[in-house]
Parts: sequence; structure tokens; C-alpha cells
Amino acid sequence: MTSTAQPPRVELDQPLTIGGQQFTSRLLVGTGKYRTSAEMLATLESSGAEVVTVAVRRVDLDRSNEESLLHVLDPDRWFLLANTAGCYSAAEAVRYARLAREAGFNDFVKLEVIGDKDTLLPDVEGLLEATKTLAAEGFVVLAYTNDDLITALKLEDAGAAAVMPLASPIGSGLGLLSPYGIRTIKQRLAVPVIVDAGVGTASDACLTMEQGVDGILMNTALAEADHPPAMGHAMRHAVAAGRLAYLAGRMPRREIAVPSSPGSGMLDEQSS
Amino acid sequence: MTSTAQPPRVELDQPLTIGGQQFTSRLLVGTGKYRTSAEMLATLESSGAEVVTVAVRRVDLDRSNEESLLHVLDPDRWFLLANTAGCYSAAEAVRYARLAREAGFNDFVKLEVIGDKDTLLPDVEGLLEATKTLAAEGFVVLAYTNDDLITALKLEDAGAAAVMPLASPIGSGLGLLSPYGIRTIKQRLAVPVIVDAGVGTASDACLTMEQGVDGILMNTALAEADHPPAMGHAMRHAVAAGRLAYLAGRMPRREIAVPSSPGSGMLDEQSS
Amino acid sequence: MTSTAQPPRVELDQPLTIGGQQFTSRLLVGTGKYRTSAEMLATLESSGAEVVTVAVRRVDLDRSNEESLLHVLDPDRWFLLANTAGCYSAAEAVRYARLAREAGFNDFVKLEVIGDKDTLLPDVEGLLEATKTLAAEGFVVLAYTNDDLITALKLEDAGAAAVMPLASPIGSGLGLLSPYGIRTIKQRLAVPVIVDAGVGTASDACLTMEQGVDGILMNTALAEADHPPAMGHAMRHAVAAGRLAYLAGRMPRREIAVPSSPGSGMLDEQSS
Amino acid sequence: MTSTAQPPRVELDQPLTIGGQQFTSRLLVGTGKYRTSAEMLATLESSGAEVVTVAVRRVDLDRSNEESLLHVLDPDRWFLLANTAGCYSAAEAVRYARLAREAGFNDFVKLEVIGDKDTLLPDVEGLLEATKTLAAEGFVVLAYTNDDLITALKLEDAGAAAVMPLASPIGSGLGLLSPYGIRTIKQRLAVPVIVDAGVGTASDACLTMEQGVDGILMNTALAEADHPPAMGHAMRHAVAAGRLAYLAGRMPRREIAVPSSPGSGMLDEQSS
Amino acid sequence: MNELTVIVNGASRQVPAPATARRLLEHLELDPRGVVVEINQRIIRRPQLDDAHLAEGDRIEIVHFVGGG
Amino acid sequence: MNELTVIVNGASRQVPAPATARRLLEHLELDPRGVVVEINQRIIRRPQLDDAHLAEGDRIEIVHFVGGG
Amino acid sequence: MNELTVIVNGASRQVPAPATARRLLEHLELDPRGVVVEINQRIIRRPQLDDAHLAEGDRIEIVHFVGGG
Amino acid sequence: MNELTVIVNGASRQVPAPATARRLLEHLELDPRGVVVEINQRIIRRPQLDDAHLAEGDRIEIVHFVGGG
Repeated sequence: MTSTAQPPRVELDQPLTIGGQQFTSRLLVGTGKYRTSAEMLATLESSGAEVVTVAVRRVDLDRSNEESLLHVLDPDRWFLLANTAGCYSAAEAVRYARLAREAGFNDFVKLEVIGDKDTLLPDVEGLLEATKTLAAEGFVVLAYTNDDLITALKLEDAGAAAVMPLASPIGSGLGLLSPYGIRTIKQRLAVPVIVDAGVGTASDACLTMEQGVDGILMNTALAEADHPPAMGHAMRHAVAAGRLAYLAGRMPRREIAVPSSPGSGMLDEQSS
Repeated sequence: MTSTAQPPRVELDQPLTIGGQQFTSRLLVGTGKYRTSAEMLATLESSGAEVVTVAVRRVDLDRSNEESLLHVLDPDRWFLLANTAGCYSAAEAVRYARLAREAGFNDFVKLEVIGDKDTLLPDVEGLLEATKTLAAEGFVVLAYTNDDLITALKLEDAGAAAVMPLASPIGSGLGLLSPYGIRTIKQRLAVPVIVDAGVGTASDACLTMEQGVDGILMNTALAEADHPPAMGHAMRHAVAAGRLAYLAGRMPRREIAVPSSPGSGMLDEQSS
Repeated sequence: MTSTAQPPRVELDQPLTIGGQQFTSRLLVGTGKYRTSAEMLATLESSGAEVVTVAVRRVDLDRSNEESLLHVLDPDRWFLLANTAGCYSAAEAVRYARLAREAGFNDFVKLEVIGDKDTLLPDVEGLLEATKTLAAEGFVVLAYTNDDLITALKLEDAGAAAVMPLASPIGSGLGLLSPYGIRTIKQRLAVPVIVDAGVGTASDACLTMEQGVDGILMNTALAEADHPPAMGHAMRHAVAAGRLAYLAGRMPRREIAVPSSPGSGMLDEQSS
Repeated sequence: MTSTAQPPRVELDQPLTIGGQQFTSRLLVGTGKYRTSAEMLATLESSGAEVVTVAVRRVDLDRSNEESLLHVLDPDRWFLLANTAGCYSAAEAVRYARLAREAGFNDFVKLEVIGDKDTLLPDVEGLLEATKTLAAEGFVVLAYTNDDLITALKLEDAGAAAVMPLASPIGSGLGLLSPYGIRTIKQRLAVPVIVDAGVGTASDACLTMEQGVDGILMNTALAEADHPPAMGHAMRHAVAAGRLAYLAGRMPRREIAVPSSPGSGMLDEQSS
Repeated sequence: MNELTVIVNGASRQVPAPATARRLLEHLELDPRGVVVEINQRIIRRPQLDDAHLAEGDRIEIVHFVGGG
Repeated sequence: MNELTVIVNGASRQVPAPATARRLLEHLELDPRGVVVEINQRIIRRPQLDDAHLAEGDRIEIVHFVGGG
Repeated sequence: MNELTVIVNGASRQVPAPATARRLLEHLELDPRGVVVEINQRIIRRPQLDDAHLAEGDRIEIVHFVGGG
Repeated sequence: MNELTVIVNGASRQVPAPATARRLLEHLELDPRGVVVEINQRIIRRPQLDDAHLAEGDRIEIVHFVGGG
């Protein structure tokens, strides 16, 4: 070990860029299922997220306006990413996406076309169709999909600005079921890969980022933690940790021990 | 969701305390196997660690003094934790510990009594014996051990100030082989539990901290990363992430999907 | 424990039935990549399989006939299941299936429509299209697919007689990547589920069968074992083991120990 | 592929031999916790086991003799392996072992010295002491231990005829927590390695045998299955499967797909 | 004064005639900047709210953003 | 004696004319029971092998089963 | 007739005196082939059952095999 | 001038006599603040370096901290 050599320069990471727009954080968060608005806001803050997802639903005409999300979320502070959650066909998802765009914030849509109520897994046929339609209309489509590489490649071809494979089913907290699948998708696609759904705790997020993906979107892991703001903080660290570890390049795994301290220079050795 | 309720106060974490001494970081790092001193220092800095381990070895009388670690590591900046790496008996480990203490920095020792050259696994018989001897001499003993609860309990009884079960063999990078074992040890011991050895990348560190342990000591994961300073930074985040996630209380795992967006308020629903 | 009670009757398993035809084994095996015909035959025998897959390829007009599989495999002894391996579109797969049927053995086809040369993952769009075409022509379609439930449900609707989700990519030996995904598919489909591809060793096969699926098809795990006939024997046992364990109903997992020997009746206890 | 080459001869496995005595099965089973004697006997039969473990306890003088195990288990049919379950010190375990030997069946003892009531993990200090004592008295000691290699090596030195590391805690059903640990022990010891405790279902047993160990002892996985006799049958297959797969030598894992059917000979290819 | 019957978010409502999308929002006390209006599955862009006249039986959807993942 | 040029499994071949699918198999010394013949992407079922006449330039595929997974 | 008080498997019992280990088993209707007897932590091998005399206050353990794992 | 032969870190060395631990360090150009000295397996605390006299054949270990994990 010499003291003159320079440490290798750590390459600075590039910011996440989707559809030409740069974002300050690789962690995207949902706004559903929080116990209170205050808790949601505290969690959004602690997570460091810039992009927050929102759903499009009917105004409840019989109730006060208190639940209007725009009274809680300042659109100048947060990048509102509308989703098409709850849509079970391409046509339905396209309709919701168009309504969302009219809200006037941006052209982004987190596109969901769900295939089944129990698992909330995507219907990839409908998803491809809706992606083509919306991309042609100028939407920046972030397509929620499963971990199938072939579908991911087709989504990219169809004009998706980002592909969002799941770690495991929405709201399940089962973590990253197939690191192999996610890694393969990342290696083969040119557009950003944002893992969406299934992350349950910080180590899930860290492991996911270590596969090289560009970001993570989560909701339930935060909203259903015992202390959402603390979990937001944890996830902010976890995403940074996984990203940096990916860039830093991990040590090899080996089924043999290697000492960290020198093997020579022990006492009572006989000099040769 | 109402906006009036307060978010739950996130309990502030307590600092890691061993043998009555508080430390600023739950990440402890080794100083072996770096390519250069500059790289080591940059990594120590980026890791945020306060405690750094050092080995006791003969001065090499035939070479220049450049390798003396104290020329590189300022003892006022870093807490030097001497280890007994390379010792294969209680007597040998005790001898090294005593020499280390004479260096005059502190009474702490990371006690290793190795049982086998190939795996570097601890000899728990020798370890217990050396722990008793050194604790009686006033040492603050941090005992490197395997993931056996019974041995950990005996080490606590023998006077260890902290117990350091391994995640996997030293230098292997295999990660946390038995979350169950580590979690059980943490639940049963009163003294701090610092996981030592085997962590390979950030998600390993994060998962380890999520078991509730008090800290992690690592060396090879940093020194053998492609870019050690970046990995140091990653690990700093990973330890914070895992700790916070543990304190925040993760969501339950479930083998069923749960939507994050409201199920009602969809278009074209018939009003009742 | 009384000696008079009867043990519960173990329900006899039903034979695997696909497209109305019963089979004697839940293990289906491929015939590719063996070093010699003799080794292949010995492995087929030791595996206990009845169904063996074959590919459709041009006769090599410049070489002797020795490689004709029918000179090696007696069609009266083995049920020949032709595949459409190597096909990258629905039209191509349909053409191969029709050729295979003209060979005159049966109407079964293991339908593959591949989406990518590197991963050999299925193109589910093409697969659905080819399934509809072939089912309408009276084929008994066994559709090789990924572990996506929605696609599996659509394949069933399209007329597939069996759905064959992968454990992991063809020839990878990575084992069962998503037990959850496979289990979910099995729970939701009425037609048999045969896991195809990715099994690497006996424990993979056993774990796969424990998810409740109806059978497993494998090739590389046998042909590339050091001793294929011994591995054939291993897999025969593994499939039986996993099936029986599934039917027997495993004990619960618990994070606490429970003694197997009585806690009372120890020596020196004081009688109450 | 030529038909003239011979398949490699599959080496016949050697029978399990402990303390000079050959056994017909590598599956050893306990006799505790069955709902009825009949169910236990049916399970022992279906498992194919020869060695069955029994505990030493006081005769219950206030009840009829019906529970005496020897009225149920014919000692000429089964090899009775007495354990020292429930003993928390070397002295206590030695006392039970001596009592068991006086029963007059054999000199074997499954030696347990438990260190903790909650986890039933072994106290390796007491275990080593009792092993030395009993080996010196001519016992054939099968020592129930944890998965620590160093302790296993010391047990061998102390005269153990077989070492029995756990897969996971007794009665937990958590399966094989550390394949690495068990594999390492097997590679380093000359005496047989029988994995004891923690196996929950067939795939656990199969995976365990694939590490190369000589046998498995289980109780709860059978007694607490929904249908113990069916699980006995499953485990018989699972142990055979894992053993054969180990001997057969599994295929390599690879993160890339490799086709099982020929890449050439496709239709419409242009001849060169 | 005349009234129209329209279906707003799935329920029948009487609104004063003649009516436009903007009048409907005012009638419902909704701020146009926070909602999007669809009439018979045709989206009404905000600048056109005044021009969008309602007819008897129109199916109107008024949506906004809510918390979602 | 006349000859036809056809493409068999991707390569040009001269075959005696007039030719049928069955004659081609005989010419190539292939047992009809082990192969399937396709002419210009139309499958020739075995009973029709005699009736399937070859024409100049026909693209013929002769396939059989090989080892596969 | 005399009696002895001994502790058998943790409970006091009166047994006819003089008593041996074998007599105790007979008294308890236990088959010696299925049990092992310990008196004051000293094992009585089966051939010695007749020679093992019981004394007042002896602590006797009678064990057998039960189901265990 | 006399010399002593001592074993320092496993190798024989001649040192000027009379010698102390401190003199030995000076002779080897080692800063006492960075090392610890052991003579015949007895540690010499730093304040005692001057009092620790070396004798012929003494086995001396001089250690310091190096990088380790």
C-alpha cells in the first residue's frame, strides 16, 4: 500500500431522465393509503421523492372538498404522475390518461392495464395497445408491466418512455421475486427501467437498485409501515445505497474465507 | 384521510454505545487490503465510520516506515479498534490484545480466536476463555463469533461488551446466511450485537440491519469493490436504511395484491 | 397416543391427464443434447418418463440415417410430444406443428413461440395466436409460456390443453425463480400446469412439484448432468417426492423450536 | 450423437455406515408427536427408515402400560437409537445415555446437550465433554450439533462416530438455513454427517442431501404433516432424489438460455 | 325557470337551463382548476367550458386527482 | 431422359422427371414412414405421396423428428 | 409385615420389606425387559436386579423408551 | 565496544551493549510512540523503556498497528 497513488475517481451518477425531463430522485412514491394527509406529506418529504403518483377518480359531489389532493399537494413542489390504476382494458386506460392530461400538469402517465382483480397483474396485450395509442398522442408513457423481457422490449418498441416491471404484486410486500428477470430487462432496454410494486422494506429497495435499474416506485411499503415518515427516510437511503453499490461494483462472492488482516508479521515467526 | 391528524413522532434513534462509549456511526470498517492508503482514507471518509479496526503485527525492520498505519490514520480522528486476527488460541489472542492496549489508545479489542485456516471460523472454546481473561483485565471485549445463540449468551456472561456474530465467513461476500440466527441473538442479548464479516454489498448490509442488530463491521466489501470510496458511501446509506427500516416497522408480507389507488369513484359506475 | 385409531387413509393420487389422455408419469423429458443415444435411452428409462419431446427438423440429406430419432425411440414405448422449438412467429410455429402431426403419432404439440434468441423467452402474443389456430384445428396444445398468470388464463381461454410456465430460462438451470408465480397459476387454472424449463437439479424439481403443479418437463438438467442416467433416476424420485409432499400437506414453519421428545418424565423431577 | 458409445456406468452408492454398522436407509426418523401409534407405524413403514430414535423417560406408574414404545416397535424390525433429548448438561446427558444402553439394544446414542429451552440449540461445550466421556465408554456417539465447522471437527476428534448438524432449529420446519455451512462440514469431516432437525418438507430434504451429507434425521416434518404416512413416502423419495442428484453431478447454472433442440435444420434455410 | 336532467358522476341531477359545463361546476361549487369534465365521453378542455352546452340526458363525468399508487 | 430441378431442404437437386413426392423419397432412399414432406409450404399427407407431382422449381421440405427439449 | 418408604420416579411409595429392585418391579407389575432401574443414580443392570436391595429413602428411577425425535 | 546478540522480530541482530529497549528503538530508528516492545514475552510499557535492559539471547518483538479487518 503506497500513499502516493490516487484513489480512482468515483464517477458521478447521472440524474434520472424520463421523456427528456430530469428528476432529482430515483425514488418515486405513491400517495394512496396513508392514514392522514399530514403523515403522507411527512413521508413524501422524508423520502426525498420528486415524482408522486396520483389516481384519477370522480369528484365525490356529496362530500366536502377536503379530500381533493391538490389542496394537500402543491403541484409546484411535486411532479404529479397520474396513473390509470383500476383500468381493465386499453380503451379504459386511454380514457383515464386523457382526462389526467387535461388536468394540465404534464404529459406523463403511469399506464396500468390490469388483467385480474386478485393479483392486479398487468394485461400485457392491452398494455401494448394502450401504449401505442398514447405514445402516438404525445404522452410520455411509463408502462407498468410484469418481469417478462419480451413484453418489455415490445413496450419500448411501442413508444414507452420508461418500462416499469414489478418486483412482486402490488401491495404484496414480497420484495424482488426475480432479480434475474429485472436485471435482464435492464440490460436489454435503452429506455429507463423503473421497478414498480412489491417492494416491502429497505433491503428490497436496495437489492432492486443493485440490479442496475434506474429507479423504484413504491406506495404500500411506505403507507403501511408502522411509521411511514421513518420508512420514507429509510427508503431514501436504501435507493441511494443500492444505486451507489451498483456503480461501485461489488466484490466477488467466494465460498472460501480470505483474511482481512495480513497473514505475515505474526509474533514468534522464525525469520528465514 | 384527514389533514388534521398529526403524523406519529418518529422516535429518534439512540447512538451506538459499547462499553460505555458512544459512537457516531453504526458502521465499523476495517483497514486491510486496500490498494492504496489514499483509497483507504477516501473510503473511510465516505463510509462515515468512526471506529476502524487495525491489526497488530511486527514492524518490518528491513523496510521503510511508510507502511506504519499511524502515519496515515490520525488517532484523534478515528477510534482505533485493534483486533487479534491471525490468532489460533486463547493465549495467543490474549497476548496480542495486551500488546494492542499498550499502544495507548483505548481498552477495546476486537477479539478473534480462529479455529481453522480455510474458513477463518472462530474457535468458540478459545474465544470464551480469552473473553473471560481479557474482561477480567478490564478490556472492552468485542467478541467475533459464529451465529450460535448459545455461544453468544455465554460470551455475554463471560463479560463481552459486544458480541460480533458473522454474517458469513470473513472475506467471502456471501451476505447474511442466517437472518434467523442473527435475529435470535439480537433478541436474547442485552449487550450490543455487531455483525462482523461476510457482508458483500449494500443490500446485505441493509438486510442485516433490518434484523435489529446494533451495527456492522466490514472490510473486504469495501476494499475489494471496484470503487471503494463509492462503496463506502453506499454502505453508509445502507446501514442507515436498514436501521431506519427496522425502527419504522415494515409492512406485512401477503400473497395477495392490494391496490394502492381507490377502488371506488371509477367512471361509468352507476350511482346507487 | 393410542394404538387403536386408524391412520388417515392416504388419498391415492390421480394420474396426469392431458387432453383426455392419461399418462403414467408426471415427469416429461426432452431428447436433446445427450452425448450418445445409449445415454439418452438409459436416462429416459431411469427417469420413468412416458412422454418424451422431439423437435421437427429437416432430414440431413448428405448424411447417413443414423441420427433419425425413430431408429432409437420406439414410438410404441414412448409418447412422442413434438415441439415447435426454434420458431419465432405464430405462423412458423403453426407450420411446424402441422408437419409434426403428419408424422402420424398423435395430435399433441408442445407449442413454443420464442421472442428472443438470448433468453428463449416466449412471445406471448404469438403464442396466444398460435394456440387459438391450433386448438381450432384439433391439436392438443401444451403451451410453453412465462410465469405470468394473465397470459396463462388467456391461454386456457384460447384452448390450450395444458399450460407450461417456465421455472427459469431454457437450459439455464437456475431453478424455480418464482414459486409464488407458479403457485398462483396452478391455483387459478383448470387445465393441467406442467412446469417447463429451468429445473437444474432434484431439489428444484421437488420444490416445483410442491407448488401443486401437475408435472415437470426437463431436458438439460438430465442431458448435462455428469451422469445423466443417475440424474434421471434422481428426478424420478424428486418428482414423486414433491408430489407426495404436496398431497401430504407440510408442517407449519415456525420461528421457534418445538421438542420432538416429551418434556415431562425427566429424571429427578419432583412429583406433585 | 452416436449410438455405439456406452453410457457412463453409474457408480453404485455405498450404504450408510456408522460405527461399523451398515444401514439400509439414509433416512432416520423420530417417533415423537404422532397422533396415534398406528399412524406412526404407517409412517415409519412408508419412510423406509431403519433407524428410529426414541427418548428415555420415566415409566408412568399411574397409567396403563399401553404407551410403552416397545409394545409398538419391534426391536428386531427397527434399529432403536436412543437420544438424550431434554438434557441440559453433559452429566445429565451421560446419565441418560447409560440408562439407554442398559435397555440392551445397542451402544448407539444420539447425544443432545441442549443450551436453551426456546431454541433447543446445542450447548457445544457440554456436547464435547459428553462426547469424550461416552466415546471413552464405548458408545457410538451421534452428536447433535449446530452448523459450526470448528465444533464439528472437535466432535470428530472427541470420538463422535457421526456428527449431526442441524438444518434449522428442532421442530421449526425452516429447512436448510445454511447449505454452505453443511456442505463445508461434510467436506472436512471423515465421519458420517447426518443432518438433524429443521427439515420441513420434501424439497428441504432433497436440497440437504444434495450438499453431499450422508443422511437426514427428521421427526416433526413427518408427525405434523397433514398425512404423515404420505409424507413418510415423500421423504423416502426425497432423500433418494437428493442423494442420486449429488452423485449424478448437476448441470452448471448459467444466466443465459441454451436451446435443448437443434439450432440448425430449420425450414426455409438457404443451403450454403 | 327551466331545468335539465343530466347524469353527473352516475347520479341524476336537475340543473338550471340553459346550462354549460362551467355553469354546472359553479352550481356544484367546484373550482374548474382542480377538476376535468367529460360530457358523453368527450373531454371538455378548460377554455371550452363555457362553450360546452348541456343537453337533456347528457352523461357527465367530473374527475380530479386523489391519492393513488 | 428428362430431369427436373427442385429445391429440396434448401439445396438445388436434379430429379428424374416425371416425379412425385414418393419418387423423390425413393430417389433419396428415405423411408416415407419416418418423414413428412411439404411442397411449396403445402403438406403432403402420406397417402397422397403418389399423387403429389413435382414441378420445376418446387420448394420441397422433408422433415423428421430429432432430439429436442 | 414391614414396609419401606422409597422415592420411585419422584413420588413416595411404601413397598414390602425386604425389597429388591426385581421385587419392586413385580410389585409395580412392570416387565423387567422393558425398563431400566437406577437406585440413587446407580444403574442396576438386569442380571443384578435380584441383588439390588432397597433401603429406606432410596431414590429410584424406572425408565423406558418413549416416542422421541 | 561490546555487542549483544538478540533476536528481534525473529532475526538475530547485534546491538551495542549495554542496551535498553529504548536504545534498541533508537538504534532501529523507530519512534517509541508508534510501537510496542515485548521482551521474552513480557510487555515493556513505554515509561519503562529505559529500564528494560537487554541480555544476550533475549527474544524481542516490536509491533505496531497495520491495516486489518
